[in-house]
Amino acid sequence: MSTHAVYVMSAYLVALVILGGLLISSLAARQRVRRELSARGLERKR
Amino acid sequence: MSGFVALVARDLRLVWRRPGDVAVVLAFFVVATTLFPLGIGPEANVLARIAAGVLWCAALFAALLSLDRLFAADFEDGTLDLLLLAPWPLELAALAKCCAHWIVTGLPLAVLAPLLGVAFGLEPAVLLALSATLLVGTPTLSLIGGLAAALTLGARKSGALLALLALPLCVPTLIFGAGAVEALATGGDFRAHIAVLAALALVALATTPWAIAAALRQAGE
Amino acid sequence: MSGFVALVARDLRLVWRRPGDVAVVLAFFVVATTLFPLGIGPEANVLARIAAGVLWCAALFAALLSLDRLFAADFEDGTLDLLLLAPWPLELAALAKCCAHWIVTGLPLAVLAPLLGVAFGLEPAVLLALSATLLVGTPTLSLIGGLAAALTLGARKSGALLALLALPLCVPTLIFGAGAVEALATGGDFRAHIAVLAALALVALATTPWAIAAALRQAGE
Amino acid sequence: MATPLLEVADLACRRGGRRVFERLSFSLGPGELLALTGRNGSGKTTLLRALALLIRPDTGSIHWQGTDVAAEPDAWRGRLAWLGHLEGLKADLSVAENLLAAERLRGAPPAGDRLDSALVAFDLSVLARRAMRTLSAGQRRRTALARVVLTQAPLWLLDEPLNALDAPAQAAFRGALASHLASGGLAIAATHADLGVAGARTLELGEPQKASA
Amino acid sequence: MATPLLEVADLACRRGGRRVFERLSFSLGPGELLALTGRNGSGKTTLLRALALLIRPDTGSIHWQGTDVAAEPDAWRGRLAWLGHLEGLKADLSVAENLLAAERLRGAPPAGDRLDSALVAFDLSVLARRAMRTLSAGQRRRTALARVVLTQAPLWLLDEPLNALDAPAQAAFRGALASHLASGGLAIAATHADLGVAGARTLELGEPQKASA
Amino acid sequence: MADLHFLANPARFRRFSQRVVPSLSVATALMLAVGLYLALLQSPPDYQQGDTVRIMFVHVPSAWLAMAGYALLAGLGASLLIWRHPLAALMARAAAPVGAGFCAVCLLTGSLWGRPMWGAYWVWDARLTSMLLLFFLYLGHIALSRAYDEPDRGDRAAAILALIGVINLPIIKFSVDWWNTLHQPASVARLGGPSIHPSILVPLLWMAATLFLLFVLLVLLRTDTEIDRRRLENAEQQA
Ligand code: HEM
Ligand SMILES: Nc1ncnc2c1ncn2[C@@H]1O[C@H](COP(=O)(O)OP(=O)(O)OP(=O)(O)O)[C@@H](O)[C@H]1O
Ligand SMILES: Nc1ncnc2c1ncn2[C@@H]1O[C@H](COP(=O)(O)OP(=O)(O)OP(=O)(O)O)[C@@H](O)[C@H]1O
Ligand SMILES: [Mg+2]
Ligand SMILES: [Mg+2]
Repeated sequence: MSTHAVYVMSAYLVALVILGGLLISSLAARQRVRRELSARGLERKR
Repeated sequence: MSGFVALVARDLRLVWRRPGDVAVVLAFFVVATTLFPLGIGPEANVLARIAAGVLWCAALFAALLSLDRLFAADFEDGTLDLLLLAPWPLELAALAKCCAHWIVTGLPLAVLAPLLGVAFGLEPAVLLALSATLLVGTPTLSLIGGLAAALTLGARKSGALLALLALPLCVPTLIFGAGAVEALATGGDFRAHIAVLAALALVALATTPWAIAAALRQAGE
Repeated sequence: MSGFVALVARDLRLVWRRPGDVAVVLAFFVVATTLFPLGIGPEANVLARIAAGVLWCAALFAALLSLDRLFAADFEDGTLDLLLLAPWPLELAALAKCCAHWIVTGLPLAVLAPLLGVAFGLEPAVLLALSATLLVGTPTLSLIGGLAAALTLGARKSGALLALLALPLCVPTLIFGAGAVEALATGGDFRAHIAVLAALALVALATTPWAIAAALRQAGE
Repeated sequence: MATPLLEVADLACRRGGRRVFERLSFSLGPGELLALTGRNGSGKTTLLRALALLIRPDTGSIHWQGTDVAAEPDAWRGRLAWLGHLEGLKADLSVAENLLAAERLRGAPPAGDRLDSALVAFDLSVLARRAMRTLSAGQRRRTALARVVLTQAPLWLLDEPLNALDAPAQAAFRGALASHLASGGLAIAATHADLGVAGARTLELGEPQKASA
Repeated sequence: MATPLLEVADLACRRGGRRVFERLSFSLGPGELLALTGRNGSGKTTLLRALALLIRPDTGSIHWQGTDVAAEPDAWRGRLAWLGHLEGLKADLSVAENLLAAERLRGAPPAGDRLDSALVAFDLSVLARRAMRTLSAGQRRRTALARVVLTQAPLWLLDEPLNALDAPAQAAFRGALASHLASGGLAIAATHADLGVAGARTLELGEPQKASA
Repeated sequence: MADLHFLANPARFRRFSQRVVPSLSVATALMLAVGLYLALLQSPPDYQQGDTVRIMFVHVPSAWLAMAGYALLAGLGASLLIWRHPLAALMARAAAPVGAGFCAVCLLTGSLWGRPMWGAYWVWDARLTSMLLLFFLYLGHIALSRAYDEPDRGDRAAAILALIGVINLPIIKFSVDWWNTLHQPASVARLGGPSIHPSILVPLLWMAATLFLLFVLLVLLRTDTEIDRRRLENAEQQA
């Protein structure tokens, strides 16, 4: 890629960080809540 | 209807009991406006250029600052329960509170703004226009701000949260308010701007009382 | 001393319980800053010219908005009585409250301001300078604002009154803060401005805790 | 027992996700007083707020003269007098102004000499023009009680009405309550003390399982 | 009577320009309880606030073990436990956090297992982790009483401590007060009800002219 | 009893989401791989904008999704306030940060595009400004829904805000447009016109579909978590 590759790459990087961050934090939160639920003996219904 | 009048009257009487409160909002407006020349520097052409925008922004802040207690005082001392229990529509009560708020802030702000405009070097015609836009625009601010105040009832740190909720919704009013003054100064279409301001006020009038009432009901739970 | 740490810790814990509160103040700062271009118009040269002043004014408002509950919450639920009855100097308690306030507002504001400066088209060096002035200047705002918050305890509509009391006292900080940025941009003496800012902070540190303590005692009567 | 005016059937409420009471039923006729008792946190305040439609019950119904009160909430509100933990009095207004403003907010015409007699009943005449913020805890509570009397509403909902009252004020309250009941009024009062009204019925709220009456 | 620890001489206070009481003198020794009674507005709250140096009396003096308390206000404050009409509890913190924070604010080390026993004493153990704002009136009051017990201060100043408490909580309070007194503590409590402590002295506040004890 | 009532809709939702999420994740990942190839390698540079045109393939879909997200919030708000649909509150709570995230992506990629195209990261242009205000509306919604101790109250307050906000969105957009045309800086370049070349249109639509799937996936995942979290809170309160 030519002249403005920096901007293109950083744009894609920013999108990756934000959307990937959303995905990872969503998964992490889900894991955490599930673990706490089962720690309380409340297995997920269905 | 008699309840509406009674509520407006009670709020005005409460303000009358402490005339300082209104004075404080107005004084804040004056001080805030004068801060900008201090922060920005004294160049006359820059100041005249930004005057309408700064005055409108300061009016917006002043209106919001005085809004945070609009329902909070009634909420904390239990009067809100009495309003919820009054045998007439809560929407009217919401409107009455906003109405009283406008009388004690919007109206005086509109009167005061031209005096400050002089300090920024505005023309007499522009000063009048400034006053007119504030007169038409501030009811919208009171209504939207009232909604934000009702939504944040019982939430902590409501001062800043209220501003965060209200400011984006007030942007159109700000744009057309400051824009109208600008239009007059630069030969644009002043009338059209004022018409849009009035239309915004009508939209707010038609929607916010219901939303405020809904917010108050759930605050009472 | 342990009481001082305990009080700072308790206040930080109260904030930690609601991390949103800090976010809201910062969001207000961002929203308020963007209002000015909307009111004033989008011309890049005008905006760059007034950027430092606007950002400093917005930081001032954000700090003040978040101050109105600094002592009010403690006052209304009776915790202030407990602080007054604590067997260590009230001056330290006052300092602790202001300290906690600065950690959760002044510090983040200084970090955030350069990002907003970009939207006004400021140069990188100027952005850094802006951050530096805020870092040195905001403690003064927290202290003076704390004094105003203490003085307005028990008064109604304290939001606007607080702003009115605090704003004039904050003017020197504002002038030298915005002035320092300006100086850097126009080749003036940046160092001297920062030195004055630091001196102002020291004066505030040396005087306000006593005044705040006196005001709090007064409010307890 | 008189023909019931108020009928509450199968009421259940939750606060913050916790069930406070359920399957609560009772009815109340003219001239009757229901005293709500029970441990702290048993749901007395919650029940009163549910009756006033200030919180939405989970299940159950409230009928007044046979019609569901939720159908005509404004009419129902017009029949209520409310005294909460918080008094709903403005610190900046005087006692008399507070009472007048409360009356007007209910949409009633200014109270005239009824105001005077309410002030006399609670020994507030000398305080009538004092600002609320300068009153002691009991003086505030007496003002709130005077407001309840002024409403002339058929149903009083009172949350710990005796709080902070001295002995003469408690007697004044008992007198006002007795004459309200004698004239066919109804009252529901949460209390930890004895209300001292002969023939009062009592509803003891307990653990959710136990609550019923 | 035991040797007096607290001596109040010739105290006079005014509120809003009105004289509330004057020429008030009393003394209190270890293990003694002084119940403040009197009509609403007779000055009980005012007296308590004056004793805590929260308001400045017109005339008169307060001595503790023979030294004027105004001379060393911090030391005096360290000897007080305060319970006002307002509880001084943070709605956002839990019961346990509120109690710990209050302890730390007094400069005391964290209470450790004393905290647990205070929670047990007022039946708050199950509520310990609940946020204050979700508690009922009586549950809040019990938390405030637990804070008083935790201070281990020699002098308790209590404004209507029985307000909003149910019968078991009242008993718990009486027990805590009795053991405080038994260990040589002092207490002054404004109240309209009987505190139910044998051998309590009573100071009845009345019209300004009458006040003395 | 009440637990069953509460779980009635969430349980059905959960059965649905459990069936959909695995295949959805796979589909999203595959489409993303293809989309990135199309966007970054296969498509030719634009004759005018050079390689920077590639920013468009994330920028424009995020803008669409950010706007659609707020409409979704308003719809969920209405169904919470009118029908008291218990799932609506949880889904709104889940969707708001996702919408705000896409809004942030649009703003930031736009800024990074603006620097080479306009010479500035930010100009006070109508489209930019109204997008910024949309971001603020999202922030207000998120802050409000979390500002209460009782999550139910936050949900309902935020629902009211979303409804008023969606009325205001067109007003904001329209006013900002008008405002800007008064002082439009001439330098603002704009691709557009009726005919976008297929070599650009195909990757654009492909990425739009991909990001749409990602949006749905995120909302489903987070709603699932919110259901569990609410159950956890209930359990804690009951204890
Ligand atoms: C922070 C800066 C920017 C923001 C917030 C922004 C926002 C938006 C929004 C909201 C849309 C969707 C409009 C619609 O489909 O209705 C959009 C589309 C678009 N933007 Fe941006 N934009 C920014 C910067 C840029 C820059 C610098 C360029 C290129 C020079 C650009 C080019 C485009 C193009 C080509 C479209 C699609 C046009 C169309 O399909 O109508 N944007 N942008
Ligand atoms: N806002 C709230 N959020 C969550 N739970 C609450 C809330 N208010 C009350 N509760 C809980 O609901 C239960 C009933 O409270 P309520 O105030 O009705 O009790 P009460 O019978 O009036 O008690 P008291 O005698 O102490 O006034 C209590 O366990 C309380 O902790
Ligand atoms: N802030 C104030 N300003 C002016 N007067 C006040 C103020 N607070 C109390 N008073 C008056 O001082 C007198 C004593 O009030 P205080 O609160 O001490 O009474 P109290 O004995 O505690 O009564 P209660 O039993 O009702 O609590 C009352 O007549 C009251 O009206
Ligand atoms: Mg109660
Ligand atoms: Mg008292």
